[in-house]
Amino acid sequence: MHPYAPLLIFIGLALLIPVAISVLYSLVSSRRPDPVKSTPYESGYPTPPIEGRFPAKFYFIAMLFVIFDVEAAAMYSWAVLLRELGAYGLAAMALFLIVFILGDLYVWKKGGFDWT
Amino acid sequence: MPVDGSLRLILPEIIVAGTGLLALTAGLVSRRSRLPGFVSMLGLAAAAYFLLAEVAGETTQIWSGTVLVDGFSTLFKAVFLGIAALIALVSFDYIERNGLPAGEFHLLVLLATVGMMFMAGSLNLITIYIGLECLALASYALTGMLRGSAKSTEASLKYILIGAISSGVILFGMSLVFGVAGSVHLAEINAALAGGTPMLPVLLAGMVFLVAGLGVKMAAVPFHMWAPDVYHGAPAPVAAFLITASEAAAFAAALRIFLVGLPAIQEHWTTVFVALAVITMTFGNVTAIVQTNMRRMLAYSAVAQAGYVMVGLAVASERAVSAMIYYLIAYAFATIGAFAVVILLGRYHPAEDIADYRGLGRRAPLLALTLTVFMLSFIGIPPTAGFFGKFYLFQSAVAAGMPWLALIMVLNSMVSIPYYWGVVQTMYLREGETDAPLPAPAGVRWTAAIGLAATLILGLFPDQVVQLVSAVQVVPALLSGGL
Amino acid sequence: MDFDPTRVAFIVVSAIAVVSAFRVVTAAKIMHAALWLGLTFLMLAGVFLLMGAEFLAAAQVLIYVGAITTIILFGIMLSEAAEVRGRGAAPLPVRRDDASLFRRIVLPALAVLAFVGVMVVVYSQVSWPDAPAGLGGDTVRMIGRALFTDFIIPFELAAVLLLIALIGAIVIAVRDNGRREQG
Amino acid sequence: MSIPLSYPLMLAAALFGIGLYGALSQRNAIRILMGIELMLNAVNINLVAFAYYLEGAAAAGQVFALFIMTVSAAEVALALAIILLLAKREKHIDIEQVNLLRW
Amino acid sequence: MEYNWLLILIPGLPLLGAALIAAGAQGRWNRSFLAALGCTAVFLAFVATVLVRLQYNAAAPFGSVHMPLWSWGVDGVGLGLLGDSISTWFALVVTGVGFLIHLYSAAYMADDPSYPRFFAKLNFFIFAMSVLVLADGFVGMLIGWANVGVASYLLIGFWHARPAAAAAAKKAYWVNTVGEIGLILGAIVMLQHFGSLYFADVLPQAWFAPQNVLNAVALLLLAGAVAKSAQLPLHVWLPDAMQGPTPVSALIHAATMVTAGVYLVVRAYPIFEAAPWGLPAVALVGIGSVLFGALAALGQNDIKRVLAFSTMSQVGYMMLGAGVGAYSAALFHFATHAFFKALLFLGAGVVIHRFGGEQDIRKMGGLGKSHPFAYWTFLIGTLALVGLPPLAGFYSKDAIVVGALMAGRPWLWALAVVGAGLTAFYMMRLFALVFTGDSPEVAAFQRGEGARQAAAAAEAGVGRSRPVPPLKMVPLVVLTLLSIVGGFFAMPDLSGVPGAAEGARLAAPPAHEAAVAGRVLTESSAATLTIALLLAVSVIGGGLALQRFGPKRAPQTAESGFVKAAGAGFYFDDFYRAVFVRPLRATAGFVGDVTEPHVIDGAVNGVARLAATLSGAVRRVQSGYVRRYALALMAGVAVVLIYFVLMV
Repeated sequence: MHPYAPLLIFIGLALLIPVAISVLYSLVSSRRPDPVKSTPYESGYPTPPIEGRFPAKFYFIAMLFVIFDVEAAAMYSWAVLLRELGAYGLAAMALFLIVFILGDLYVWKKGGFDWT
Repeated sequence: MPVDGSLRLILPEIIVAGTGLLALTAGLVSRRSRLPGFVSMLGLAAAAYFLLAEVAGETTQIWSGTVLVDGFSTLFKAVFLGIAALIALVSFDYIERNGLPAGEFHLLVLLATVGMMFMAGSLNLITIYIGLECLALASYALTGMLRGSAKSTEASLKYILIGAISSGVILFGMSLVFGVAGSVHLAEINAALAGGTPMLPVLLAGMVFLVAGLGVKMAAVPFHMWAPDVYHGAPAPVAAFLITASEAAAFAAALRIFLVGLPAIQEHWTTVFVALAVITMTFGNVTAIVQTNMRRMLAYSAVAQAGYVMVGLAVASERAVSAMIYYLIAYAFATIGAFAVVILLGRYHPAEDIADYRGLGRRAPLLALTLTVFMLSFIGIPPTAGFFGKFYLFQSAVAAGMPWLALIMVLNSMVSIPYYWGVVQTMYLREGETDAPLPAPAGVRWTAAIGLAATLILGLFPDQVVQLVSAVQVVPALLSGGL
Repeated sequence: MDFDPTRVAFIVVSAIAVVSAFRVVTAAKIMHAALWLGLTFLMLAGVFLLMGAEFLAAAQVLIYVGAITTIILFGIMLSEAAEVRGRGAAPLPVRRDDASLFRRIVLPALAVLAFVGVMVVVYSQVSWPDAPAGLGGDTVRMIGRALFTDFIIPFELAAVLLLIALIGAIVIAVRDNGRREQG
Repeated sequence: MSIPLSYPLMLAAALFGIGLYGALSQRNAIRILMGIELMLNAVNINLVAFAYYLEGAAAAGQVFALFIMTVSAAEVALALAIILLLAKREKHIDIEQVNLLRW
Repeated sequence: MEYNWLLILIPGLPLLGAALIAAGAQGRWNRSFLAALGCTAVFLAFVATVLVRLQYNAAAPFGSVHMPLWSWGVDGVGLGLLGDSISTWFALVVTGVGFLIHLYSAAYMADDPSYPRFFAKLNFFIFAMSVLVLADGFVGMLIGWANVGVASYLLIGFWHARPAAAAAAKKAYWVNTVGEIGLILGAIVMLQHFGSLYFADVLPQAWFAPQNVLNAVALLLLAGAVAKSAQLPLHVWLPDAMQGPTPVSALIHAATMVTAGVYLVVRAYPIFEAAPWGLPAVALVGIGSVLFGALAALGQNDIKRVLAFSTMSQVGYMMLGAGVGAYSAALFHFATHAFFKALLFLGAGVVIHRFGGEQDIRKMGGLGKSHPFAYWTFLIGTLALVGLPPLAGFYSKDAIVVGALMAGRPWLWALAVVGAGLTAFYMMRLFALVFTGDSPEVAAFQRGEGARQAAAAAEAGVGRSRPVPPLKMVPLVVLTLLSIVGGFFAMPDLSGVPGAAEGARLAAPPAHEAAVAGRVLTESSAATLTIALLLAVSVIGGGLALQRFGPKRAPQTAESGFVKAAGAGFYFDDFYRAVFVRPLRATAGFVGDVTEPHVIDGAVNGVARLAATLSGAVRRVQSGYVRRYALALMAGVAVVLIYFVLMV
C-alpha cells in the first residue's frame, strides 16, 4: 500500500462528488444565452466601465507572485541541502537571486509596486 | 562540483548576459536612446574577443555535459555574436524613430543570444531546451514591442501561441526519447540506442515530435505558418534577427540532437528531412512569387532558404554540415543587409510594398546597388556568397548520391529568380513618383556596407571560410572516440 | 486482478484528472474552465505523489495550482474588464461563431483522436516494465543535488529565463508615457 | 502492487490530446493557453513516469519536469501580458478576429 | 604570353561602358555622347580581340592565351579567360558585328526616349557574350550564358509598354531557363565525374569516360544549346523575340547569341564525339531545324518573322555541320551567317522605317525603284544567304553539306541540299515581295482607292525616297562587303583547342576526316557534286520564287494572284504548282500552326501561369487564423506519425 494512497483516495472522493454533480448539471441543464442573461449582474445596475491602470497593477502582482513561487520552489530544494552544498551552493543561489532581484528592481523602477 | 576553471569556458555567455543588464540600466538612467546600443555592441565585441582568444580550440565537456565547448559550438557562437552586433547596429535609428525602449530591446536581444549560445553549446536536452525557451520568450517579447501597432501585437500573439504549442511538441518528443534511452545526455542516448532498442516505435514517435517541434523553429513547411506573419508584423530589426539567428540556432540544435543523439535511426529521420526540405523550398518559392509586400516576400523567401539549408540536414554528411554552416553565414549577411534597406524604406513608406521601391535606383543609388547584390545572392548568382553556398550544398547532395535533390534545388532557384529579380527591376526600371534622395542614417549605411562586403568576399574568396567550416565536426572527437 | 489500492488510487485520480481536463476545454464559462484547470493540476500533483515524486507534487501545487491558475484567473478578469470597458454599458452581444462547426470542432477532434489513437498504437507495440525501478531515499535531496551539481547551468539559465519573462511582460503590458510610439 | 508504466503514459497521451483539442478548437486566447498548459502537464507526467520506472534516470527526469514547470510559468506570464495588450487595444481576445496578417 | 591581360579588356570594356552609360543616364548626360561611349567601348574591345587573335596565331600551334581570374575554394571550379582558335574566332565576330550594330542603333534608335538605357544594355550584352565565349571552363560559360539570357530578356522587353514585347521577353526567359537547367545539371555531372569544370581538364579526359556518363552530359548540354539556339523543339521564343528593336534582332537573335549553342557544341566536341548518342543527336536537331525553319519561313508574312525562321534554319546548318564533325565548317558558317543575316536585319530595319512601321510583306513592294541602296544591300544579303558563289554563304554552307557527305551520312546530305533549295525559295519570295512589283501606293491606286491610301501613307510620313542616314549606311556597306568577301577568309582550324590533341588520336575517323575535308573541299569529287547540286536547287528555288512573286505578280493577295498567274498559263506554273506549291503550302501551313501559340507556346507560357495559380491557391492556406496554423502543424505531425506507424 502506497503511503499516500489513503490521502489520495480521500481527496479523490471529496472531489468526485462535486465533479459528478457539475458534470451531471452541465449534461442535463439546457442553456439559451441571450443578451440580458449574459450581462454581468451588479444588483440591477449596468456594469460601470472600469477605468484607470490598476488592473494592470493587479496583473503585475500576480506575475511577480508566479515568479516568486518558482524561486521558492528552487530555494526549497537548495535549503534542504544547504550544509551539503556549502559555499558553492551559496554562490550558485546568490547568482540566481541576483538576476532575480535585478528583475524586481526593474519592476520597481517601472512603478510596478506603487499603488497610487 | 566546485566552481573550477570551467567557468572560463562560458565566460562569453556570462559577458553577454552581463552586457544585457548593463544595457538595461543604461537605458533606464540615460535619456539618450543610443547608449544601450553602444553598450551592447561593446559587450558583444568583448565576448567575441574572449570566445576567439580563450575558448576557441578547446574541446571539452563541463558540468557533466550540460555544456560542451568544441569547434562547432564556438563557430556558431561567433556567428550569433556577429548577428547580434549587426542587429544592434542596424536598429539604432529604428529604435529612436519608433520610440522603442532601447534598454529593454537590447537586453532581450542579448539574452536571446545567450540562449542560442547554449543551444549550440550543449549535449544535454535540458540545457538545449532551456536555451531554446530563452530565445523563444525573448523573441515573443521583441515581436510585440511595437505596442502601438496592431500588426506587431497580432504577430507576437500568434508567435507565442504557436511557439508554446511547438515547445509542448518538442517536450513530448524529448520525454519519449528520454523514456527510451533513459538519459537526457545526447551521447548517452546514442550509446543506449547503439545496439538497437526494443522500443523502436516509441523512439520513432519521439523523433517525429522532435522533428516537428524543431521544424516550427526552422519554419519548415507545414510547421512554418507562423513565420510569414511574424516576420511581417515584428519590428524590422527583430524580423531580421529571427530570420537569421533564430533559424541558425534551430539548425544547430537539430544537428546536435539528430547527429549526436539519434544516428541509430538516421535512415528514418533522413526520410522526413528530405520530404520536408523539398516541400519547404518549393512552397516558399511558389508562394513568394505572388507577394506584393517586401517584408512578406522576404519572409517566404526565408522559408524557401530554410528548405535549402534543410537539404544539408537531410544529407547529413560532413561536407553537408559545413555547407549548411557556410550557407547560414552567407544568408545571414545578405538578409540583414537587405533588411537595412527595408528599414530605411519603411521610414518613408510604412506600407513596405515592393511598389515603394520604384525609382530607388535614382533616389539611393548605392543602397539600390547593394540591395541588388543581396537579391543576386539570394538567387545564387555568382560571384555572390549565395552562389557558392548553394553550389556547396549541391555538391554535398550529389556526393551523397541524391542528385535528384540537387536537381530540385536547381529548379527552385530558377523559380525564385522572378521575384527576387522583380525587386531589382522595380528599383531601376520603374519610375517612382518622386526622385527625392533618401538620406540613410549611419547605422543603416554601415550595416548595408558590411553585408555587401561580406557577401562579395564570401562569394569571391570562400577558401578561408570553407577551411573554417569544413574543420567543424558535429560529433565532437572526445565522444566519437569513447562511448 | 487482486485489489491494489495504489493502482485504484491512480485510476481514480487520473480519471478525475481526465474528466476535469475535458471540462476545461468544454466548459461554457471561461471562469469555470480555469477552475477545472486548477482541479486538473491538483489531480496531477496526486499522480506525481503516486509515482514517488513528492517534491514535484509540492512544486506542482505551488506553481501550477497556486500561481499559474491564479494568474490565468487574473488574466481572465482583466481581459473581460477590457471587453466590458470596450462595450461601455451596452449589453453583451451573444458571440456567434462564424467559423463552421466542421472546421472548429470536427477537424480538431479528428486530429486529436488520430493523435491519441496513434500514440496508443505506438505504446501498445512495446512491452513496458511493470515494476518501478524503485528510486531510493528522499527525492527532495536527490533533486537538489542534481540541480546544484549536474544541472547548475540550466538552473542559472532558468533565472535568466524568468528575467526575460518579467521584463518582456512589463515591456509589453505597461504603457510607458515617456516615449512617443508609432506603428 | 504497483502501477504499470503504460497507465501514466496513457494518461499523458489523453491529457496531451485534450489539451491539444483545447488549443485547436478554442477562440478565446486564454483558453488556448489553458490547453497548452494541459499539454505541458502531460509531458511532465511522461517524464515523472519514466523517471520512476527507469534505472538511474530519476534525477534527470524529475529535474526536467521541474524546469518545464518553471518555463511554463514564465510562458504563461508573458502570453497573458500579450493577451492583455490585445484586450486593451482591440477590446476583445478573440483570435478569430485577429487576422490582419495573412497571405 | 605578355599580352594575356588583353583578354580582360574584351569583356571588361563593354562592362565598363555599360556601367558608365547607366550612371550617365542617371546623371542625364548628353545622349549622343553616351551613344558614342557605348560604340567606343565595343570598338576597343574589338581591337583587343584582334590583337589577341594575332597573338594566338603567332603562338605555337598548340598554345593558347590563358588568363585565370579567380577560383573558388573547391578545386576544378573557377573562372578564367581563354583565347584559342574557337573562342577568339567567336569573339572577333561578336565584337566586330556588335560594333557595327552599335553604330546602326545610334541612328535607328535616335528618337527613342530611353536611348542611353538601350546602349547600356547592348554593351552589357557584348560583355556577357564575350564572357560566354572566352571562358576557360563551364563555370565561366554558365555565367556568361545566364547573363546573355538576362540581356536578351531586357532587350526583347525593351519596349515593355507593349504587352506583346513583355510576353515575348517572358517566354524567352522561361525557354532559356529550361536550357540552363540542362546545362547546370550537365556541369554537376561533369564535376562529379571529372572532378573539374575547366575545359583543359574535362575535354581531354572525355574519350576515357564511361559511355552512359558521356551520353548524359552530351544530351544535357545539347538541351542547353537547343534552347539558346532556338532549335527544334525549343525554338518557339525566337519568332516572338522579334518584338525587340530591329538592331537587337540583328545582333542577338541573328548574329551572336543564338549561335551560342553552336559554340557550346564545338567547344565541347570531344564529349559529343566520345558519347555514342552525341553527334547523331546534334545532327538530328540540326537537320530538323533546317527543314522546319525553312518551311515555316515560307508560311510567314511578317518580314522579321521570315528572317527569324531563316535564322533558325541557318543555325540548324551550323548544328548539322557540328553534328557531322565538320566543326571548322560550322564555325565558318557562323561567321558568314553573322555577316549576311545582320545585313538582312539591318536592311529590314530600313525597309520597316520606309513603310512607316509596316512589317507585312504582302503590303510592300516596289522598293527597288525608290531605294536603290536598300535594294542592292538587301539583294546581296539575300544571295549570300541563298549561297550563290562567290558570296560568303556559298563557301560555308557548301563546306557543311560536303562535310555531311564525307561523314558518310548521305541522307543528311540529301536533306541539307533540299533545305538549300527551300532557303533560296523563301528568301527570293521575301526579296521579290518587298522590292519588286509596285509600291503599295501604286497598287492601291490601281485598285482605285488611291486617295485614301495615299493620304494614309502621307500621314504615316512615308517619304517616297528618304535618304538613308550615314550612320545607318556605314554598317550596311561594311556588312555588304563582308558578305561578299567573307568567303575568302581561311576557315578556322581547331589546333590548340583543349582536347584537340586527343581528338586527333582517338576521334572516330569519319568525323575527323570531315573536319579535314572541310578545309580542302574543292579537291574532292564529292565536293564538286555537291556544289553542282546546291547551285541547281538554289537557282531553281530562287527562280520559281521570282516567277511566282516577282514583278509580274498579280496586285491582289497571294491566293488569287496565284490563280490568275495560273490562268495566264506560264508553262511550268502547273509543274511547280503540282511539285512545289501545294505540298509546300500545306506543310508551311501546318508548320505555321504548330509555331503559332497553340502547342508549344502553350506549354511554355503554361509554366509561368501555373506558378501564379499555384501560389494563389497556396496563399489561401495562409488564412491568418492562428488556429488553422496550429491545426496544420498538428496535421503535419499526425501525417508523419501515421506514416511511420504504417511503414515501420
